[in-house]
Amino acid sequence: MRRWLRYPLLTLALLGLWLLLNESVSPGAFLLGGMLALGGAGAFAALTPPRPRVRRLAAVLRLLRDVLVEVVRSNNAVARIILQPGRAQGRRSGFVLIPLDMKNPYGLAALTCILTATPGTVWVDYDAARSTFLLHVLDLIDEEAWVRIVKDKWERRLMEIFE
Amino acid sequence: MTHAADLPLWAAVLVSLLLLVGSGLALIGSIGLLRLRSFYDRIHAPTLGTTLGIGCVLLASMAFFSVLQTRFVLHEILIAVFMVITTPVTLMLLARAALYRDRSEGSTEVPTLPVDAAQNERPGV
Amino acid sequence: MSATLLSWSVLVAQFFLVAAMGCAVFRVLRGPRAQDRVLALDTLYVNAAILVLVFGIRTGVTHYFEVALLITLFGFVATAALSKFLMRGEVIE
Amino acid sequence: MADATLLLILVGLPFAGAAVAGLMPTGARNAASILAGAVALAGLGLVGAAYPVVSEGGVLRAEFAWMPTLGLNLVLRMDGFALIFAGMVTGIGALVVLYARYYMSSDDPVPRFFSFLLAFMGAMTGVVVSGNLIQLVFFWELTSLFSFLLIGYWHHTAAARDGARMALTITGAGGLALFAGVLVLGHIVGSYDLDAVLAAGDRIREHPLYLSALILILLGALTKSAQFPFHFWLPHAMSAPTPVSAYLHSATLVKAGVFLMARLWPVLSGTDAWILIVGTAGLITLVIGAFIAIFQNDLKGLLAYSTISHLGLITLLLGLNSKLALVAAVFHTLNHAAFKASLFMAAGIIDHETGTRDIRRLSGLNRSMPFTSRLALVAAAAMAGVPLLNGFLSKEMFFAEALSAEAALPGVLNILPLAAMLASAFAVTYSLRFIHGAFFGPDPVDLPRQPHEPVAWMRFPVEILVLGCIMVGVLPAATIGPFLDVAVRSVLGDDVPYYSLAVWHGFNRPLVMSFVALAGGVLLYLLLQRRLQSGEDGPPLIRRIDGRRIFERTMVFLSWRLARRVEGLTGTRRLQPQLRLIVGAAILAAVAAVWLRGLGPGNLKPSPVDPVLALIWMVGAACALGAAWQAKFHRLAALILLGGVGLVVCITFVWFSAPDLALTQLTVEVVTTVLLLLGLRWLPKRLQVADERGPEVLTRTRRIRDLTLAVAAGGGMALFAYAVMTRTPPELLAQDFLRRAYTEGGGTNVVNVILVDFRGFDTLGEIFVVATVALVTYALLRRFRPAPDSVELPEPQRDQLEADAARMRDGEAGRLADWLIVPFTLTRLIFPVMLTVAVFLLLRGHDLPGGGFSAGMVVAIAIILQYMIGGTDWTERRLRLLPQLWVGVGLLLATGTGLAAWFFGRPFLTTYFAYAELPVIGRIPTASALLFDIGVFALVVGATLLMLVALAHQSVRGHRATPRPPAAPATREAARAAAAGED
Amino acid sequence: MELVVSIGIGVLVGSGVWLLLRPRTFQVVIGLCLLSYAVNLFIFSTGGLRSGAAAILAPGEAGSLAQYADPVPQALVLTAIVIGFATTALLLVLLLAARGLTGTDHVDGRERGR
Amino acid sequence: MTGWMNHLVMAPIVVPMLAGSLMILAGDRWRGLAVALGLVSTLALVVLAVTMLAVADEPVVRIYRLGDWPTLFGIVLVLDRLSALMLVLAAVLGLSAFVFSLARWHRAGAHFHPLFQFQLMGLNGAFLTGDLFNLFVFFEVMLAASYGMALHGSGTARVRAGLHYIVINLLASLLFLIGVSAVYGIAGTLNIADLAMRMRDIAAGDRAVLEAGLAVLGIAFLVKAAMWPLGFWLPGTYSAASAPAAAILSILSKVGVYAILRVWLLLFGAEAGASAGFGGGWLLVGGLLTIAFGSVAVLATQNLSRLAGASVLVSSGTLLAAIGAGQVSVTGGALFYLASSVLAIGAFFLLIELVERGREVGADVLAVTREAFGAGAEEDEADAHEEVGVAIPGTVAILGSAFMACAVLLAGLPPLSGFLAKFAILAPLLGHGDAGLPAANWALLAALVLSGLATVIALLRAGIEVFWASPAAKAPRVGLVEIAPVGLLLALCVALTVGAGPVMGYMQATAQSLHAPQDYLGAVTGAPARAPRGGE
Ligand code: NA
Ligand code: NA
Repeated sequence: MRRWLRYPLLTLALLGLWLLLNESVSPGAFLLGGMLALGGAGAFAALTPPRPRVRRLAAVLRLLRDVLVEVVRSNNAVARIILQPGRAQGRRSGFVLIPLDMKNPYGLAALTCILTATPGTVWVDYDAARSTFLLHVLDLIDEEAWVRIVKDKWERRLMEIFE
Repeated sequence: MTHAADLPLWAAVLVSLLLLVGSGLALIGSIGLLRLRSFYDRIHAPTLGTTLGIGCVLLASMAFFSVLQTRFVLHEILIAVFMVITTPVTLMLLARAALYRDRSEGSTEVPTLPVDAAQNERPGV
Repeated sequence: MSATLLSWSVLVAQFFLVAAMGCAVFRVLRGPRAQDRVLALDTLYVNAAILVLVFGIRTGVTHYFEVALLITLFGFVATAALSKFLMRGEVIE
Repeated sequence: MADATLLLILVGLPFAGAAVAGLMPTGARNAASILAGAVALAGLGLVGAAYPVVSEGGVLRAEFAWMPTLGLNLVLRMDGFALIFAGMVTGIGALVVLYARYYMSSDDPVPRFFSFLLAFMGAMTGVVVSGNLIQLVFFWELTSLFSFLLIGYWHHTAAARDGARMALTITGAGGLALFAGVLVLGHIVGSYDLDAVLAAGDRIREHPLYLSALILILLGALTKSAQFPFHFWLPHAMSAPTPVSAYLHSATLVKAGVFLMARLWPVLSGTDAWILIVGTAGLITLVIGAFIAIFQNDLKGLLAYSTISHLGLITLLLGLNSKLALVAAVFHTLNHAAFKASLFMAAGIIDHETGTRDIRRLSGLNRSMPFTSRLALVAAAAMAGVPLLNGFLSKEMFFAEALSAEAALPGVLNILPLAAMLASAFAVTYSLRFIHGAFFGPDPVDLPRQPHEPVAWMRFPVEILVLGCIMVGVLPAATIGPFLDVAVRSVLGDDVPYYSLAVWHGFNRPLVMSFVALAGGVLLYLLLQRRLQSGEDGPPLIRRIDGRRIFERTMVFLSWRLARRVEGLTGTRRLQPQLRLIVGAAILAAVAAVWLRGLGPGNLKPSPVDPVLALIWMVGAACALGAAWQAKFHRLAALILLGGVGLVVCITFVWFSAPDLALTQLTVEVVTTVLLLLGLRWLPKRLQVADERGPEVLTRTRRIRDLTLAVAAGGGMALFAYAVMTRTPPELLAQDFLRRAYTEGGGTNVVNVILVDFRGFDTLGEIFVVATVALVTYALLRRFRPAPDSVELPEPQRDQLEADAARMRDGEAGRLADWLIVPFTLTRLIFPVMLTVAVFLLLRGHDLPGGGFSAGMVVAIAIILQYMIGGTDWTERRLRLLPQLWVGVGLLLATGTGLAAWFFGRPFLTTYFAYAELPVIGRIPTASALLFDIGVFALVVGATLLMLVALAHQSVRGHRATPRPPAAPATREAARAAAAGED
Repeated sequence: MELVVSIGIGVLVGSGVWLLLRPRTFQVVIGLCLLSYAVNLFIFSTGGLRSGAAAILAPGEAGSLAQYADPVPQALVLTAIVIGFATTALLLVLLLAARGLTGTDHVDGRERGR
Repeated sequence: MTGWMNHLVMAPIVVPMLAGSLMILAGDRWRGLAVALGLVSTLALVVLAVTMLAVADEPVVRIYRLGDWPTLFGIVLVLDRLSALMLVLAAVLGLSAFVFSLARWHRAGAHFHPLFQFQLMGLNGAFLTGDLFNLFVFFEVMLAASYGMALHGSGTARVRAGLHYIVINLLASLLFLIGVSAVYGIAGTLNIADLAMRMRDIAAGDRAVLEAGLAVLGIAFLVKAAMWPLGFWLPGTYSAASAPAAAILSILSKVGVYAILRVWLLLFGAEAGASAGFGGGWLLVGGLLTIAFGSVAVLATQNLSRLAGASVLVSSGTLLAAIGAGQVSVTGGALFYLASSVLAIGAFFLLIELVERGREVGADVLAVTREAFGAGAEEDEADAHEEVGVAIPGTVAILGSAFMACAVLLAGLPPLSGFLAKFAILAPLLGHGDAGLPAANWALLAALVLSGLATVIALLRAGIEVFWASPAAKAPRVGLVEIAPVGLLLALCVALTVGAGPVMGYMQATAQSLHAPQDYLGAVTGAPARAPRGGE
């Protein structure tokens, strides 16, 4: 039982998943959903994941908002690149090697999700030994700028949340 | 579309807009798949569809069914969440696979492996 | 009015999405490399999921939601497997 | 004794004896021979017991139902004709048993010999007392079978094997022809009962099928009786032990053909066809057999050809279409049995005592074995037709018939008297050769053994037979007369012509012919003697025509070379032509069916084309065609395109109101992709090689043919599908399903209710299919051996290992765990999510899209994902999967749900549903169908995992076997350790 | 609509048959998959094609064909899909085993003319 | 028929179902348990089948409504004479093959026991079901298990032949599905009896489509029945299979024949209106060609197993041609032939392995694969090579007699039932009349006679080679459990011969009810409806 309760956030999320799937908030759904969520967390625990710690929920929400904005912005940017081949002439795409301070796997995962969700950037490779990751950028104006964007805009805030 | 007849106009406009934007983005993304020249460029294109593209359609669906059934239809959120956590797995694996394949073929387009300094110092390896 | 508007926009959206699928399939056929084909398949899956959602709006039935859900949640497993195969030469090591 | 008992014992006793003898130990020579002798004597006794009734014109008859509806009953029937044959079979049988007791070596497994001999005796008795023609065929083939075993008794010699095989092939084939003939006869008569058939003579001869029946039946009779052109098997059957030859090849087996012809003589003879076939065969055999016999250096070979000739004589007589000739035939049959059996025995004694049967080596045995010599002399004289011996009498009758028949016969047979005389002269010659060659002349030199008289008991049977020859020859009317009369009377009825069995009929033409033949024979022998003594084996002129060689060559050609050629032409062992044929046959069958009836328009108006779906299907078609195009050289592309097709199919299901199908299709799609990818690892890299295939033209032709077939199949199927879609029957089963689904099935998702309730039995069967396939897959993979070029690690992995090794210090953490950190984290998070979705799909299946199958697939996918990202070792250290347990439990749960209905007195799979009121939760449906669906779920999880995991494990085996690149021995282990160490 | 689906089935069957007649095991597997898609669609279509009429009843209702698509072919297709999946898996494993034991991926277990 | 008797019809499916499922749970580790379960199950099946044979031998056709649904709505099982006959054959063959396998084959690969049970379950289900789609499902159960049987023991030859077998059967299954669904699309039912009732009233414009579907369905059946030119897969597959597998497989081709008997006679009988007699000529011609090809194949081989496989073709061809003749009494004869040839071929397949064991070709019998991975032998292979059985005295004589019996049976020679079987087909075919015979009858007569001759020649050659020509062949070690099943099957052939009268009576009654299926149709379509039941 203790093992199951080790991941309260996940349990809650699974309960939410259940309720959304069933589109119901009846007691029955809660009861069954709760049981299933506990079971799901148990299954998760069986996979021996590293212990996630999520702090500062408010920071999470702020981050989410910024990500959304960024998603919309880069959607627009990439759509333009695709639709206007003329402008793309001067465009340069390329790889950027970014050093990271963050080690937490959940933080890294979240960073990947963010970078993937914003069109124009793709996480390519990660080197744990050197703590660097390789990013491919569609519109690479300045490598340094990208390093800064990632580190300041995302990594720092993710470290606040996960470490 | 008889079932949509009782939909208020504002909702219809909203849903229509979201649908058009969403599917338009998906189309643009797929066009990008055709137009962009290298694989590493192309890998960015579908993200339009997987983010805002599907997002808009999900919003449209939520709005449409919520208004139509006069209750909150929210389960579309799940799709969005799933998209966010599954897409990186595919794209990462794919991009890295491409990188390695290109490297092993000696392509100049991709960065070479950063070689360990300590290793370099040792002679004869 | 609502019905007309919606039916046209649904139709256009569907055309967009089918066109998008066409683009993706073209890329699958064309290649040139295996990674391009896999990427295109992934795109195809996403476009299909959106198409199913739009179809749900078109018919006003929610039964198809799960299909879209499953495409997003499981379609990626296929492309992930393909990518893994490209990278390592085998899916499960 | 009642008829039935007597006849049953007569036929059954030898078989029973055979069974007992067969069970005796190998060395029980005396016991077996006593048993056999007793059985034979008992049989003879029974025949004797029947004589009083039969001699009065009575017929013993017993009928037992066997297959009464088809007119086949066991009818045992003994009239005079059957009686004398039965007497011959048992009587000579008894003598042969006695002879064999002393002839057979104690090294041989003698009980087996007697077992076969008795069985043969039974079969032969069965033939002669059959009152039903099918039953006659039955025993007829048995005689072939047991004679095969007897001829092949010394099967360590090639001659015995070849002789036995030839005998069975010829007589067996003849028996099959006889079978067909008897069936045709049955068609004509309407019964197989002998009495009925014999009563329907006119009907038979006038029937349009008479000739067919006749030819088929004669094929049987003539092969058995070794008539030209089927005569050649008999000499080779001489490789049998001599008692066998004496019994089978003089007295019994070969007489079966004669027996049959005489038996059916009243109904089949009398037509030109009969005369032509039987007469010609007999005539040719008579002459050729006698001629060849002269030139045989083997005593038994000489006797064998002589037998052929004498059988020809009998056949010829039967073919003469005269009642007197029939009498003569029957008479000669008996006479021949007596002298030929004794001669064979004599030959056997010579062989036994001297160790050879070669006439050229033998000489002057008269001095060392005088008794045997006298006996053989008398018997040979009988064979040559010397007066005062039995052979003379029947030969005399034969000459008379030959003379009287002359005018009435068709062209070929007009030389009859001349041929008869010639053959008789030959008979004298070979008889002389037998006697003179073996017993007279100088003392033998260089024989394998020192000859002396055999033991008295071995000579005794010969003595009896020779005595018979003399008695009949001297006092025919008193000895054989009554028996012959009874026999002939039962064939011809009261219409027996006058014949006289006197020794002296006055000085007439037949007598002259006899003397001419005797003189001619002696003369011929004198002329030929020198040549024969040194000559090579075989007759002049026709030596080259070796029946056996022709037979063997024909057999090899027909039954081997030709058969193989024909099989190659009309069949194939290759897959592609077979598939082509099946596809072609299906197309043809459908086209033919439609062609015959004509196709009208359907009763449903097709709905208008939705451009979106049309476009989707253009995408789908592109995928399908692309897959067809790419599958050879770009397997991955084909696989991806297949995924595209699957997706389009899935959308089509969505489009046309089948969400359940779409869900299932999707999950199956994913698992199939993973599965095929797992398989691709073990397939060779296929590269385009220019001249991989044959000539360009051939390849193109093949492709055009396949393309045509593919287009035909596709076009045909499209048309067919359109035709079915645009039609609907007036009353559709579906109406009921929709109506009852909720009210009686308790679910709103009708498809699911059908699957787990209305047609749950289909689903039950289906999960057993899945389980079975999983088990088969597992079993197959347990024995999996990859091709040598696939054993080592895949190329990308080797590259990466080398690259990593090159840039890393030894022992430093590997890269596998590094770059997988993010996917690792995410997929572990996805795991419980997928499980929850699975439960969701499972529980709602009865009311909304979902169900056990798709839920099970979802769980399987969730686990496979962990395998993919985490690797096999990692995953299995954390999840104890026990797929076989899942499979077993799933099956039992589903079956058990079905069985539970039995306890409520309901049929299997009767479902139960009700709504239960629970605190807090409220009303929930409880349906036994859910339990069933859970069984399906468990099975699907287990079976899918069993297959995928078994396949994945091959990679693990591969890794264990592959030596790592030397530079990085610990890299992978370190990586695993790192991955594991995250806990 | 019937026309589109028929032609679709036809194209799948054509491609499938073409692949089925190829000499390489993998081609045959893909061909059988395509054929099985086509057959599934065919089974599905025999009940008629109707849009937006999934046979999911409103609770308490006795449905009728006027409102709902024919559920029987759907149930049959589900069974067919599952069986098809299982047998495809088996065929795949078998072709791997054949390749391992015979050293070739030719359907006859030996290259032609050898 | 009340109470527990009521469920008798279902039992032949349930028993192996449960046994097999339990065996999976037991796994290969507790093989003793699996053996015990298997024995119980196969024996029970024999008892059940014989009971059902007794029950079925009356005009009443028994139906079992699965799920208690009305007959035309749910799936029904139907027990009539034909299905009872097939059940008995399957059960007897199953028992024999199972006992035979206990000597060593059951250890030659994983999961033999459950696969064997599922094989029997599939067979029994196919024989009992009255529903066309359910027939498909049980065909698949049966085929899936047969894949396992055919591949049991693995090895190059098996895998190579198995690949063909599976691909062809997958194609045939697809054809089956096309046929079944076309039937549903046009006639609106899946119940065979219901379909038969509806045949007459099919609209003229729809009949072509329905018949085309049924023709495709027929092709699927004929592929399984191995009609020429659709059956080239059979000799290869059967000869590559292990002995017990081949024995049980030998009834599989008869399932195709069964399906044709059942479906064809029901649907295209006299009641079928315009469709009556559909395709009968093709069956006859195809059957004749199959006999011809089978005979040629029999002659063209010196391999005993392949010879046995070719004999299966001959027997399939004989059955198809006899059915195609379309006469009641000929069908009766065909049924007798079916029983005789199934038992004989089963015995022959078992025997071949014992016979060849003495000839040192048995060295590769288990065809154990070399461990390419170098990981050492798998545990179940360890005991695979152990010698089985003792050299019982007279082994060669016993084997020789058994071989002779099999040869006589296959060739249709006296004294065993093979001869009576051919007679039972031919006698009514030729019948009685004043006129000549139609060419088809002549052809069948010639085909049966000549195929017999071909078999004689081939078996003679093979038998002499095996038993007589080999120089002092050392007596093979044969276990009692191996020879006993052969003996059982041959003894049944003897019983068929001795009891030919009553057996033939049964067969004729079966044929009559097949050709005039009023009892069947009445029982299925007119069965009492479901009592109201269920919730609330
Ligand atoms: Na991105
Ligand atoms: Na229809």
